[in-house]
Amino acid sequence: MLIQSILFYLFSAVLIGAALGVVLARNMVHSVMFLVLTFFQSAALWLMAEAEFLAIVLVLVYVGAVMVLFLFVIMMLEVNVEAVKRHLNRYAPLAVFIAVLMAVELIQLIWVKAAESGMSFAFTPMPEGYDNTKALGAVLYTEHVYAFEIAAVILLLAIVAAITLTMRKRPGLKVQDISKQVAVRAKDRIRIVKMDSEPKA
Amino acid sequence: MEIAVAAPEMTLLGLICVVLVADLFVEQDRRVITYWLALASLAITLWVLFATAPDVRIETFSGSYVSDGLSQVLKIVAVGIVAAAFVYARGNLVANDLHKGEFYLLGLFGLLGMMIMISANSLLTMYLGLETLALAQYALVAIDRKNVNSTEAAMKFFVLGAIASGCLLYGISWVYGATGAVQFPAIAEAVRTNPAVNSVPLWFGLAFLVVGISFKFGGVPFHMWVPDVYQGARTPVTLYLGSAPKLAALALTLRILVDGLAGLHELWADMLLVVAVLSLLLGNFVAIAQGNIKRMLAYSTIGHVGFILLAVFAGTPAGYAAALFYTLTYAVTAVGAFGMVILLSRRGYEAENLSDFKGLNARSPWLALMMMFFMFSMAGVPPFVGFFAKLNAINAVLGVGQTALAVLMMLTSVVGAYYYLRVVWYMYFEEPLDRALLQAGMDTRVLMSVNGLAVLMFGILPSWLWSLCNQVLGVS
Amino acid sequence: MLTSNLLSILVWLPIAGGAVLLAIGDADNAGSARAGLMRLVALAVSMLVLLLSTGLYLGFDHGTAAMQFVELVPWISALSANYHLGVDGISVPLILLTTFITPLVVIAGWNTIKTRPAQYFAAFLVLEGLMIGVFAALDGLLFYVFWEFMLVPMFLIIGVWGGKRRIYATLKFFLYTFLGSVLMLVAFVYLYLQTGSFGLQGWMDAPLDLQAQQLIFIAFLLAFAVKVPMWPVHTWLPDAHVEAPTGGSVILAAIMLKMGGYGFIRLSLPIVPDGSQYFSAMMIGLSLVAVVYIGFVALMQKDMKKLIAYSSIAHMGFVTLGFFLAWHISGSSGAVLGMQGGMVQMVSHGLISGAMFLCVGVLYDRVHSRKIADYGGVANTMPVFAAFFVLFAMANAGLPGTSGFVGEFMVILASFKASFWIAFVAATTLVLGAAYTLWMIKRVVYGDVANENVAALTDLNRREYLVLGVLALSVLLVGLWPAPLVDLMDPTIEQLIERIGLSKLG
Amino acid sequence: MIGLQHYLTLSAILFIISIAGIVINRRNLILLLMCIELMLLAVNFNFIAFSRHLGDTLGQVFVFFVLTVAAAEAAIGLAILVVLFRNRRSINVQELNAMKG
Amino acid sequence: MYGYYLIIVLAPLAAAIVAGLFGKQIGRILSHTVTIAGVGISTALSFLVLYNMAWGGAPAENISVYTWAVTDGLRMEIGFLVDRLTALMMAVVTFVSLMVHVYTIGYMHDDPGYQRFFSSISLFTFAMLMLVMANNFLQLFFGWEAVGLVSYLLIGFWFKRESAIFANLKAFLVNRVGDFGFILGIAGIVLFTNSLDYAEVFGQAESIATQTISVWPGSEWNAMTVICILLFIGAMGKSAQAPLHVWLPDSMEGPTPISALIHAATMVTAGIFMVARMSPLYELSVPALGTVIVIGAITAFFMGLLGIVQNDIKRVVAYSTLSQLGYMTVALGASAYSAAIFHLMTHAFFKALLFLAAGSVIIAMHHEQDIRRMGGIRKYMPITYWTSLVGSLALIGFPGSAGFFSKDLLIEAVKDSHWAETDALVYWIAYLSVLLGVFVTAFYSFRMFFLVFHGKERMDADTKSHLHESPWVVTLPLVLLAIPSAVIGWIAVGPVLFGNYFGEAIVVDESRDVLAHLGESWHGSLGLVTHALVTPVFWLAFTGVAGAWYLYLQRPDLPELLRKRFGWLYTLLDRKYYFDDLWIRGFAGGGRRLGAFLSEKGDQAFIDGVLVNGTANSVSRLAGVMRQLQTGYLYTYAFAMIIGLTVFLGWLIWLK
Repeated sequence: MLIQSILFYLFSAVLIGAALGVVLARNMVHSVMFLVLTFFQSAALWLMAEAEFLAIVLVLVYVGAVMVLFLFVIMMLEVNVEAVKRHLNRYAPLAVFIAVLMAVELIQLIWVKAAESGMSFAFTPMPEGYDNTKALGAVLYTEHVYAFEIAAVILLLAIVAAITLTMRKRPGLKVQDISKQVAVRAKDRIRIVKMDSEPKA
Repeated sequence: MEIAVAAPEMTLLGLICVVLVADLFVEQDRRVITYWLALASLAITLWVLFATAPDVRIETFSGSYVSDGLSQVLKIVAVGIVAAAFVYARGNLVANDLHKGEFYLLGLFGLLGMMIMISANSLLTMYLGLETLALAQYALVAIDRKNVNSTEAAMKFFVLGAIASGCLLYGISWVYGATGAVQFPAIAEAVRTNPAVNSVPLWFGLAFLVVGISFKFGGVPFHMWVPDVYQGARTPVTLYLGSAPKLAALALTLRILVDGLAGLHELWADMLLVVAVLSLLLGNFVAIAQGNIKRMLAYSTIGHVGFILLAVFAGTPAGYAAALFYTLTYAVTAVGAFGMVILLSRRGYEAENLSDFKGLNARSPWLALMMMFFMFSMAGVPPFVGFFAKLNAINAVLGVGQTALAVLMMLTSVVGAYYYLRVVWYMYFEEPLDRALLQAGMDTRVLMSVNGLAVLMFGILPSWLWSLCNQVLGVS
Repeated sequence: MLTSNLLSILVWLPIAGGAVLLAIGDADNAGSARAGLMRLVALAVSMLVLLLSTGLYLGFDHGTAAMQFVELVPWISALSANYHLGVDGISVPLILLTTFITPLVVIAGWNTIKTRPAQYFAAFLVLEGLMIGVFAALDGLLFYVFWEFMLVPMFLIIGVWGGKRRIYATLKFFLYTFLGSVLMLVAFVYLYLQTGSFGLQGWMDAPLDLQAQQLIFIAFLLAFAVKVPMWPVHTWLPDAHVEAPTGGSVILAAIMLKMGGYGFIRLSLPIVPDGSQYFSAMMIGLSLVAVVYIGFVALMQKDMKKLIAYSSIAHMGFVTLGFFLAWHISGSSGAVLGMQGGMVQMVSHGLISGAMFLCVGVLYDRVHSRKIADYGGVANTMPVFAAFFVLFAMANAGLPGTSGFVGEFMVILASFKASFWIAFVAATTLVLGAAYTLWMIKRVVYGDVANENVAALTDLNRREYLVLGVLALSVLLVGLWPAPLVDLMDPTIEQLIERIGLSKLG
Repeated sequence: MIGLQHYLTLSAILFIISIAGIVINRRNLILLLMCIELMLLAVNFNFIAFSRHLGDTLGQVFVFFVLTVAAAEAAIGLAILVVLFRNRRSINVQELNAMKG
Repeated sequence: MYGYYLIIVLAPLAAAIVAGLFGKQIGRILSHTVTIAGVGISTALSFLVLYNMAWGGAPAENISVYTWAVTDGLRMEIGFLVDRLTALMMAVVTFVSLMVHVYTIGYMHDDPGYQRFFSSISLFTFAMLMLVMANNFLQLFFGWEAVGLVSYLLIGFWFKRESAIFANLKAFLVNRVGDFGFILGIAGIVLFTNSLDYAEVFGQAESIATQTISVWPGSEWNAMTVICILLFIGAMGKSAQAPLHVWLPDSMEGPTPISALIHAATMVTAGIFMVARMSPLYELSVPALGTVIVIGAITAFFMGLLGIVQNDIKRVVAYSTLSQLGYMTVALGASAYSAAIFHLMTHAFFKALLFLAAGSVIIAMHHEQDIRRMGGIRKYMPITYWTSLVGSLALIGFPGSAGFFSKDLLIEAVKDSHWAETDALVYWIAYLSVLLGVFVTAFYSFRMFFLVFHGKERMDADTKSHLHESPWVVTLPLVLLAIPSAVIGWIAVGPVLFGNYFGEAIVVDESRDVLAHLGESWHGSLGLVTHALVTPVFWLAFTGVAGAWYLYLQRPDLPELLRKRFGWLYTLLDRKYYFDDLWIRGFAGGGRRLGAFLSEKGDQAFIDGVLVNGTANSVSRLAGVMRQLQTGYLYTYAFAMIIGLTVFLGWLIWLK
């Protein structure tokens, strides 16, 4: 138990630090790296919460795909990756104040109000032989098949949308259109104009 | 499990795939085929909707899908409005070299998302439907890739939309945590049976949900995206954004707040009140200062949202029916008004400024008359349908004894009347800036006439629609 | 068939005629044959309506206060709102006034409207139907629909065919009146929630506590006071009148202002009698302010239409004065007299102000100026016109023998019954009314020919002669023999007085 | 004993950091997208915690779908970003104000 | 007789309509023929009615013609009350009107508005007949205003003249001030009797007198006093009593025939007639009678004084009219209604005569009206001269003339009328005023007479060469009017004043019946004439004539000296006691300034500027401020959402 606590706090500390790093890092690549770190810490914490499947998915999907995509875009856009001096706007102090206020509200909710409302906070112990992946799999295609199908639609939509937005034919690109070349006929290329041999007087 | 109940969605999805594939093989100069295919898909979906209309409320897919009168009405109108939007949009898209199959595809995807939302019976399906709609919208806004304003608008829309859905999700997580359920009936059951559930954690969840709902509707202070997106998007897209999604937003509101959290009425009513009053004031006031008609209509939308939210605020079946009536008729009116903005545009020229309406009466008296109908309807002048929408909303608000609120609603609508009148003024009292003929096809003209006359006819004889709204929301 | 649906025909026939004009006539050119046809259609429709409305008068039973020609068809069942029309003694004269004035306006606009004549005439026909609708509606919602929609054609009439500052004027007109009436809608809905229906009769019978009555009265007051208009919500009127085309001014002054008075007598008084009583002293005060204050303001106007507009406000002050005297008369009689006076004043003012605006229109068509200073000595070049103008001016000043006298006389008699000082202030109109009207006449009609514009004037053409002649005859007829008019209204007004005498509080 | 409250607190802190990141950042659009990812991560924490607390899988199913949607969202967001960059040659938040008022 | 009455009233109306609407078509001759025929018929029938009443002993008739309107138990009717008072008035009105009609043929011969003029005077006759024949207050008011209307139209007949259209507006407005009181008086009557009918009202007069009106809180006035004074304000306007007299001299801008008809003989006496008609009411209020007599006395004396400094021939006559109207009013105040009416009648004849004669002179002088440029016309215009002399003598009350009988007895009556012990002083002042007025009247009358007809011929040569007597259509009416001016007194004084001619028509309280008192010592007309030589009246008149003769014929240089010597007095008189300034600069100017203030500051600046446009401007300004919130920056937008969220959360956690 103690070890769990120690690990939790450790991972949490790194997690929060990394999250702050995402926000505060001046170099964008650093930010992405901090985000990757965040995801790793999260995965670890999820493992501790016995959500093994999701923890793995998080690492695979996010670190493996999404964050790579981010890096890819950053590189592709050739954005100036050098550190920028000040990147905070003038609302920053007020924003921090509001954020702190909200933090106070949430903390008060979690530690005071929720307790007052009689909520229990213990994790339900999992039954013996509980397999997180199996449990999920059991409901995903039965109870939640509708949602699953919608998720599929969303992915399809994302593909269509992404292609719509980004696929382009470069104007300078020189390509041959074979069928056009084949289909060409003589009268498309030359025009025979009848003329008088000399202008009429 | 009765899968057949979801036939409309499934049909539409199948047809989307057909259109998607067909579009690949359509050459650019034959793109009109995609247009007709899209319209045909809508027609078939509509037919399926009518054919499978259930008599009673049916839940299926393990309770994540619901079909009832409300869903039928909203879906039918949504399909019709999307169809109208396509018809209005085509000419403009062709003229601006934007006539891509993706426009229709994304539009259909969005419609699917709306239908999913409308029939959602759990927070999960609601969220997924909302994302379907939202993602389609983001892409639509950015569809004119070379347009600086469009892409800027899409970016703003995306970021804010993501924040909003983040908030919604955060709220959902709290609701889930507090009640242990995500399906609306189950949530309602939990609130009803276990008093301990009705406490601060659930309330917090509710607050986040209200933020999400308000964002979707465009209620102040979660409205900031509305003007920029309406203005930045191409007019056909604005037309799409400004009409049908409001129906989905209403479904979102009614399903979550009424089906799920009716027990917390007092709380969400107060929050909606704040949002609605701010919307009424800000929307109507700031609209006055606008010179861009799309932006003006955006702010006017915010004002109308105030009315809708106040009808919901009343918390009575009559109030919900009023909100439904308002939303339906507003969508019909808005689609006409934006359609008219499209009609004024030409190749290479986007009619965006109010002054583009100058002298419309001299150029096309009939279309000017139709636009006048839309404007007076939005201003709430009888006998146009917008008046009855406002009447019902006030009726609902007064029905719960909120006289001062009703007075405020009416006063802000007077302020609102000013900018609608300004359009009429430009159309009728000013000389045209150019006398070029309007490049509108017969299909758009006919549709515009039907649209305008519908706004008039539903105003003169609102009984049928009003009774229908009452019926589907169970007002005796 | 005809009699049972007469009111519907009167309401919808002109609207249908207007729609037809809108649909078939987009001829922009006033000189075209098509435009000529449009005019004929408009005239035919308005004359037909006039003809049919005589059936309303002939078929009306003068002896009873009951609603007649009643039509009742369910309209919006979910709101218990009905298409409920009917007339009694106070609506019939106003409907007749409407059907009488509209053909005159059509004739008056015959050649003077150059741009989009079809739309112009269509607007007036639609307006006519709506105004009749207001006077005939017995259902609150129906009343409101007619009431509010009326603004639309008038908004366009002023805005499209008006003068230089027409846009300012028409927006002011629309927003002012819109602001006034939206609160009335709130009151209507409140009454609906109290009684479960929109029927006016039900509202009259509904018990209401004093606070509710006061609030409803205020809501009604805003709507009607703006329309009348009463001081201090009158400032839209001069602007609207000045900028409106002649026909618009005529309809506005002759009929639309009557909506306010009609609203008071049809809604405020019977529905919230105790509220009306509570505010009656204030109403009398405001009416007297209208008479005196506006009288002085009218004196100094430099624009003829503005002057007549102000004089309208002052005259309408008598209407509201007559209506609200009832609670301040202790004796057995007088209340009916005051209310009769107010009603007669409405009808009479409809004729006179319409005629006055037409007169100014005649001048405006020739010189294109409404400024008093641009005229002088018109009588030299337009003797016939001058005779008409002086006649109407005298009627405006309340000369006995003209209709303008009847209402003022009755109201002054009744107000003396209430208090010497009310009568005293009201009677100042004898001096003020004559002063501002005749001073204008002096500067415009009399004197030597002031400039070459005046020298070039031609006298009335036959069309103008006809219009002014018909109005002159009616002004004299009502002035010399008001009995038919008074008898028509008497049972209704007596019943109304009886009704408002019964408190709803007990 | 590590329980629900700890996870919720952690989630709340993440949520707030992400929100603050969005509000205070004025330079970089990509950072905004990353903050959104962070925000969804916070939400997922909540779901997992509640799922554990309630002992059912619903919350985890939710997380599954959120992850899916988030990926799609990220794709579209980045696509828009790319399009925007092509138009303006900049991803500066502060320059994104062509429309206002 | 009902049919006769209708014809009497309607014949002039019909003629007026024909001449007015179709004057252009039917031409001049037919126009005047029609109108003269109309008025002629009226005249003949009026005399028939008078004959029937006075000699035939026909009873008074009270007939309703039609019901104007009935509501709230109040019958408003049009009807005729024809009794001896009415009959007398009808005869006078129609006769003078007929004379004026005939005269007009000559006077207006060259005027382009010929038909219009005939139409107007016929219309006037109709209106005046309606007034005198009324059997109720409504019709009285109708006639009252209708004559005012025609007066307005005719004063402004030459509407190109700025002075004429100024005068007619002034006349109408000043009259309206009077009507203001009049209509309130009528309203007062309706308040107490709920009737407008004379008979009913008189029947309830006693009960009115017992009630009070609260004029302002705490002061209860006798209802009858209030009503009578209000009615009398109307009479003051119409009959040009100070201070509402200012319109009458200006009304001389109208053509002379109407000055004779309207502003001398008939319309201006309507007020006198009205008070006489209302004698049953006035008799019940001593304070009202006191007011009447004071106003009358002021008018009689002070307006006469003004005649002395006038140089316009018509204005002199006009001031004399004012003064004479004052006499009549004084008689009314002394309850000598019969005397007032009798003087009204004789005055109608001789004043119409004087005006028409003046008109005759004006024609001859080519519309020159300044008496300083006349003189010695006697030899050119004998008929005019002699008829003028008759008129002037009648005016000053030369024994035996019509004016003598009426005026002498009037003065006697006033002298005897100090019945109300408390207010005796008032009556003595009144008596003194009318007595001194006799001197003044004689002086200015003959000043004018001498300046016009005698003395040096001061006109220019051109005018002189054209001087000749007027045509017969002008002189015939002069002669016909001169006859009654000379003789009517002999015949009528006995029956009218002492023979209870009016019978029921005029009611006088016995305690104040001065005429009955005078009647006790009445010994016939001849007796009165012979007695005249020993009364101060005669000697005062004689002194006046002699003074005029001395100053204007013997020593024409003296008036100028006197004017310089008494400059302040001359200025006072020349400025007409500054009454015109009070009305024009004070009330009219004040009204205009007030109107301008209310219009600019009240309506435009405050209501429109601050309230209406102010609201509109604040709305748009607010809109401008609120749109600043939409900065265009993403972080602002997000921030707004977050703030909204935080507020909700805070509300839930701390306030719920």
